[in-house]
Amino acid sequence: MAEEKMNSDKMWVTMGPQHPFSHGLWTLRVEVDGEIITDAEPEVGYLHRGWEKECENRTYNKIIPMADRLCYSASMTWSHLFCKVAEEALDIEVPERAQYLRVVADEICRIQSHLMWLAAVGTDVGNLTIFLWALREREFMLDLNVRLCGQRLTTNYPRIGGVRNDMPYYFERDCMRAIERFEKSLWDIIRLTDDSSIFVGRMKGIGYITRKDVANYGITGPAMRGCGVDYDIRRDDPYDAYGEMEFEVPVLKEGDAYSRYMVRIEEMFQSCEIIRQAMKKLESIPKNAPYRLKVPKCIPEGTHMARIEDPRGEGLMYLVSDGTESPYRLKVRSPVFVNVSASKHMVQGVRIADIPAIMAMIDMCLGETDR
Amino acid sequence: MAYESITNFIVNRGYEDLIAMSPYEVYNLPYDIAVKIWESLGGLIAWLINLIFPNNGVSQWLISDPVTNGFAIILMVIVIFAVSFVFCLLMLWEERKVLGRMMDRRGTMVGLKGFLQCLGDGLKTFMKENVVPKAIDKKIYWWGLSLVIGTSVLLACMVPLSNRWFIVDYQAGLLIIFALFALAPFLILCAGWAQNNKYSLIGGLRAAELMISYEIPMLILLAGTVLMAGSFNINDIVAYQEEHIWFVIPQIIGFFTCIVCAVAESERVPFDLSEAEAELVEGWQTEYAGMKWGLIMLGDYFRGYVACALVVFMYLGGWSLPVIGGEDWYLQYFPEIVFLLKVALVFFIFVLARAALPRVRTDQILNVGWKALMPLSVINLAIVILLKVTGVM
Amino acid sequence: MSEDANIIEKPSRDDIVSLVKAEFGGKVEFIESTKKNIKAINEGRRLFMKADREVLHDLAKYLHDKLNFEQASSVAGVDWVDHMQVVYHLTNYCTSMVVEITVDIPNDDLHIASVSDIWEGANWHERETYELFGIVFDGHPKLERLLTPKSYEFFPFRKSYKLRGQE
Amino acid sequence: MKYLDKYPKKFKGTGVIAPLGKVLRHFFTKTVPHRPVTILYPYEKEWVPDNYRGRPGLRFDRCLGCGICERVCPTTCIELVDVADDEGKMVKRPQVNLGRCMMCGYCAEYCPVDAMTTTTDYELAEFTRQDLIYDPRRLNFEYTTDMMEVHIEEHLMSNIAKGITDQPTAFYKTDRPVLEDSKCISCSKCAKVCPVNAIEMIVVGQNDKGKDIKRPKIDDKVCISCANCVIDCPKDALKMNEVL
Repeated sequence: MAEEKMNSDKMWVTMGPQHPFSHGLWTLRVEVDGEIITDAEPEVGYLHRGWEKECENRTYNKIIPMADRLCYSASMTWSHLFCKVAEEALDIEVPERAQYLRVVADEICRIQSHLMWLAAVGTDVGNLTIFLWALREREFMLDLNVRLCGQRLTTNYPRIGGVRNDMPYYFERDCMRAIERFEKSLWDIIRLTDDSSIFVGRMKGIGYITRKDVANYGITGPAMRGCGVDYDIRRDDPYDAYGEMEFEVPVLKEGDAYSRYMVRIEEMFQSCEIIRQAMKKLESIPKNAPYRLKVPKCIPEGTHMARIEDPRGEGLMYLVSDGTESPYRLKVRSPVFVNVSASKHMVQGVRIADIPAIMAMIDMCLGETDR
Repeated sequence: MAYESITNFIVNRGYEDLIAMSPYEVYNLPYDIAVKIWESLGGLIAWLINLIFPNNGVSQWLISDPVTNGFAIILMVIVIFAVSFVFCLLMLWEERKVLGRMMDRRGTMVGLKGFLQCLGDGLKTFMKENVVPKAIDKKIYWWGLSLVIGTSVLLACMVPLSNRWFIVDYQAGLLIIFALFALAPFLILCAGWAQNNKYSLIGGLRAAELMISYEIPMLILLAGTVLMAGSFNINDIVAYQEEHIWFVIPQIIGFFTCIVCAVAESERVPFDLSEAEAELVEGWQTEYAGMKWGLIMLGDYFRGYVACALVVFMYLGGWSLPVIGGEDWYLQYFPEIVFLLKVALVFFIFVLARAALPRVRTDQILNVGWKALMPLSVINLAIVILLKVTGVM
Repeated sequence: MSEDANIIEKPSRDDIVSLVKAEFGGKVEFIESTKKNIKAINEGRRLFMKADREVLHDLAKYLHDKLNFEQASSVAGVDWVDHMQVVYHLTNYCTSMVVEITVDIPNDDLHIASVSDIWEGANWHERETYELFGIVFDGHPKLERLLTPKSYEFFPFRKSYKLRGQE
Repeated sequence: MKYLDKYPKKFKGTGVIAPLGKVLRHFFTKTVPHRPVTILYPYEKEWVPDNYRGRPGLRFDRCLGCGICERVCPTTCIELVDVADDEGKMVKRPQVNLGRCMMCGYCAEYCPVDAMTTTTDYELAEFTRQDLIYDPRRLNFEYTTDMMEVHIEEHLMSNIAKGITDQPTAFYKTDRPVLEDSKCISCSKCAKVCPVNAIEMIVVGQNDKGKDIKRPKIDDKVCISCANCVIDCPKDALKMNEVL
């Protein structure tokens, strides 16, 4: 095989694990013919730390802050997901106030995660202004996180049976202000991206996936909705208070990198809408209403499954409990883990310059991929 | 007499003597400065020698006209280089501060509003380990690097700041600058190949690919300017613009096309394909570590300076300024500063483009080059010819 | 998908139960959840079944081709010490039904048919399960270690693999 | 939809004017007349609210040395050590290894007497690893306010089923150890390890050899549900009764 490769005009370029385009530690080995990519092979596992095995030795409460660390920018949804699977095991629904608080926290997390992604897109296409403007907006979302739960990234906010604390004073006011400001500033960033023919030209027409392939490869999240699959767990398999929220799920049929980009931008606007609705609902719930249930330390025996719409796709946890304080087995289905396995399919026939643009649309997060 | 007074050795030559002694036909300011430096420096040395060996011939020889001329020419080159070098650092500072403010941050903060940061960066790159990979083509690796930097520095020194600040007043001034400018992609290709690294090879290939898309429109634009002014000589072009009108007004299309080409020529964002850091790590510079990289960086700014200067010469009237109240005082004191300010202004547009636009792809730059820049430059040329034929200009 | 006339795009929970029972008989067993308060289970968006190892591939193909389960969400291994288990989660986009298939494998014969020819998305999940539990998926195109180094010779997620501090 | 209704748009001519103009306007209207949003970190600091989860803080006088924080810590960075209190008596107090601390705030949340708090202190860099170990006295944070306490306000599921929603409680108010009488061997270890002296050994009779048979009596009002007795019981006679 080696000799054959030596004699051909093609060469293998190893992009990663330390490469500016790979946000995190992973490798994409690509075979290029000039600048055109003919083959590719993703390699992950540099960050594998046996997360699932580690959980088997920890009590349920101790896993919540660990679940935060699965993904630095979507920490809220991961700890939420873990709490959901534990609640499913305990067969309880959390109080109404906690449900809405979780929705607000989740959507703040989704916005800041998408902004992190937008910043990464900025660097990948070579414009640092997008990067810094997006991070500037993200900072306001992180400030909301700080107000709500005391930390910027590793929030540790959901608890099994509710949330850690109620809203602090004036949180509604701060939240509404931040959302309003954010919506205005996002239009500013859109002026740099969608109004720029260079940016659109770099995004359009690369990394096509058909609807059939998306389902077959198991790609989920905005990447899936950008390819014509009209499916969102928040709407179709509602958890917590999402069933009562009214929002639209953006779906585009093109299936290229640009449509995936647009789906994410629209999702940020929809998230703002959800936060507004949830805040309005929270006003109608009395302030001293319960937001946290007292739950037993041990979770009854059985197998349990919960899933959630992570900013990157479908997060699924499968829990086997044996009646003790710690889980017997906890399986995490990470959306990026599946999405990146399809990268070979996506980069076929594009140029080297397109790889960062296509891979940015997966929104890599290696913490949850390698677990 | 045991020793003579130091004033005997320091000759203060007048304007007439200077013109008579100098190799130039017209007054040259850096030459004047260099002569002044040598008069004090050489006079001091001659006086010191005379203290030890009284009445020797060397002291007299040191302050004689031919020797002063010789040393003055060496010193003049240093003066010219130092000015362009410092101005490049100023441009670097301008870029960092302006870019920072555009991105809603502060830019560099070290000393003198951040200007001393470039000195710190320079020092840092010089202190770095000089890593040279083993499996390289040594000769081309080093020559490619040296020539890329060398041509950039040469170009920067060849740019005249005014009609009294130049090294040589060529008849083919603009043409030779263009010729040297176009040499770089070839050297980059060689350097990229010599490093035995896939990224740098692709970067070098991209530099060559990039060249054919902007070099031709650039030369057509040059033809427009030259046709209008009737000369390749920079002095003549500027004088013509001063006399009639800045070319930016009749050739407004050419001006904008030229800015795009100039950005591409100096390989800056959005046309920095050959060193696109998102996909090619550092492109053709990947294996040039430490101070080699620092020099390449500096060379890039030299080229940026020259590209801006070309735009100023061709469209913005060089060092000329529509002055009110007689031109004598202006020409006597600060045409160089006016020129440099104009260069900084054009560089501001470069920085703006860097802040607002993402990097283009290889096929896109070819598209832009052949489908937009090329026709625009031809249209510009047609307008120039029309104006010339009808005798408007 | 729609070119296949036999496909049922939106199978209800009862449809799936009756159709699968008719097709596979006693090889597939349905488990009723005892949970009362979970929204998704109450609204019939979850279906738990236990299948025999022999019929798994046919069952998967049937679910994919006939009942429109387009996506394999996850493939998980569980080590029950006396036997192993592979758990599949399959999703239908139209009804957002999630089917959980549990397959028992005896410890002395850790083989099971791969479903990566049906769903490409199961590919990496199966590789992961292979390297962490040592369950061999027959017919998998590239059954190599993915997350752990290629030189590993043990299967770290088995219960017999003790962590430091666990004796 | 707000965004998808307007985009993607068709470009007329060159589509670079809009971004250039946007950046230029931002430059002249926002960042040049006003200051940029960045702050000069070592000189300026961002304001953090009091509920910020920085390093753990300890109010020495309030602490009982019960060890709940040690057990609830996910990274086992808390260790109970013997220190002299103000009167010179040796007491057990938590010591925190900040090299391992993940700032989850569990210690403050689960502390029954709010001795552990979160603090707003986040500048924790030290030169050696040894310096990162904060002993109980060093854990004191002088600007501690009430906002830094974290309270658990849980509701019992049985209460909610009954419709009572205004009685927040916490595990240390409801959970109490219960004795399985047949397993008890009268060793009175539980009384010794109880940090609040809630357990009193009561003689209930005498055995065949004439020794006293003692049984623990737990004072429900004093008990803080720390489970030290449950863990240290040699015969597992005590069990924590979780009220749900």
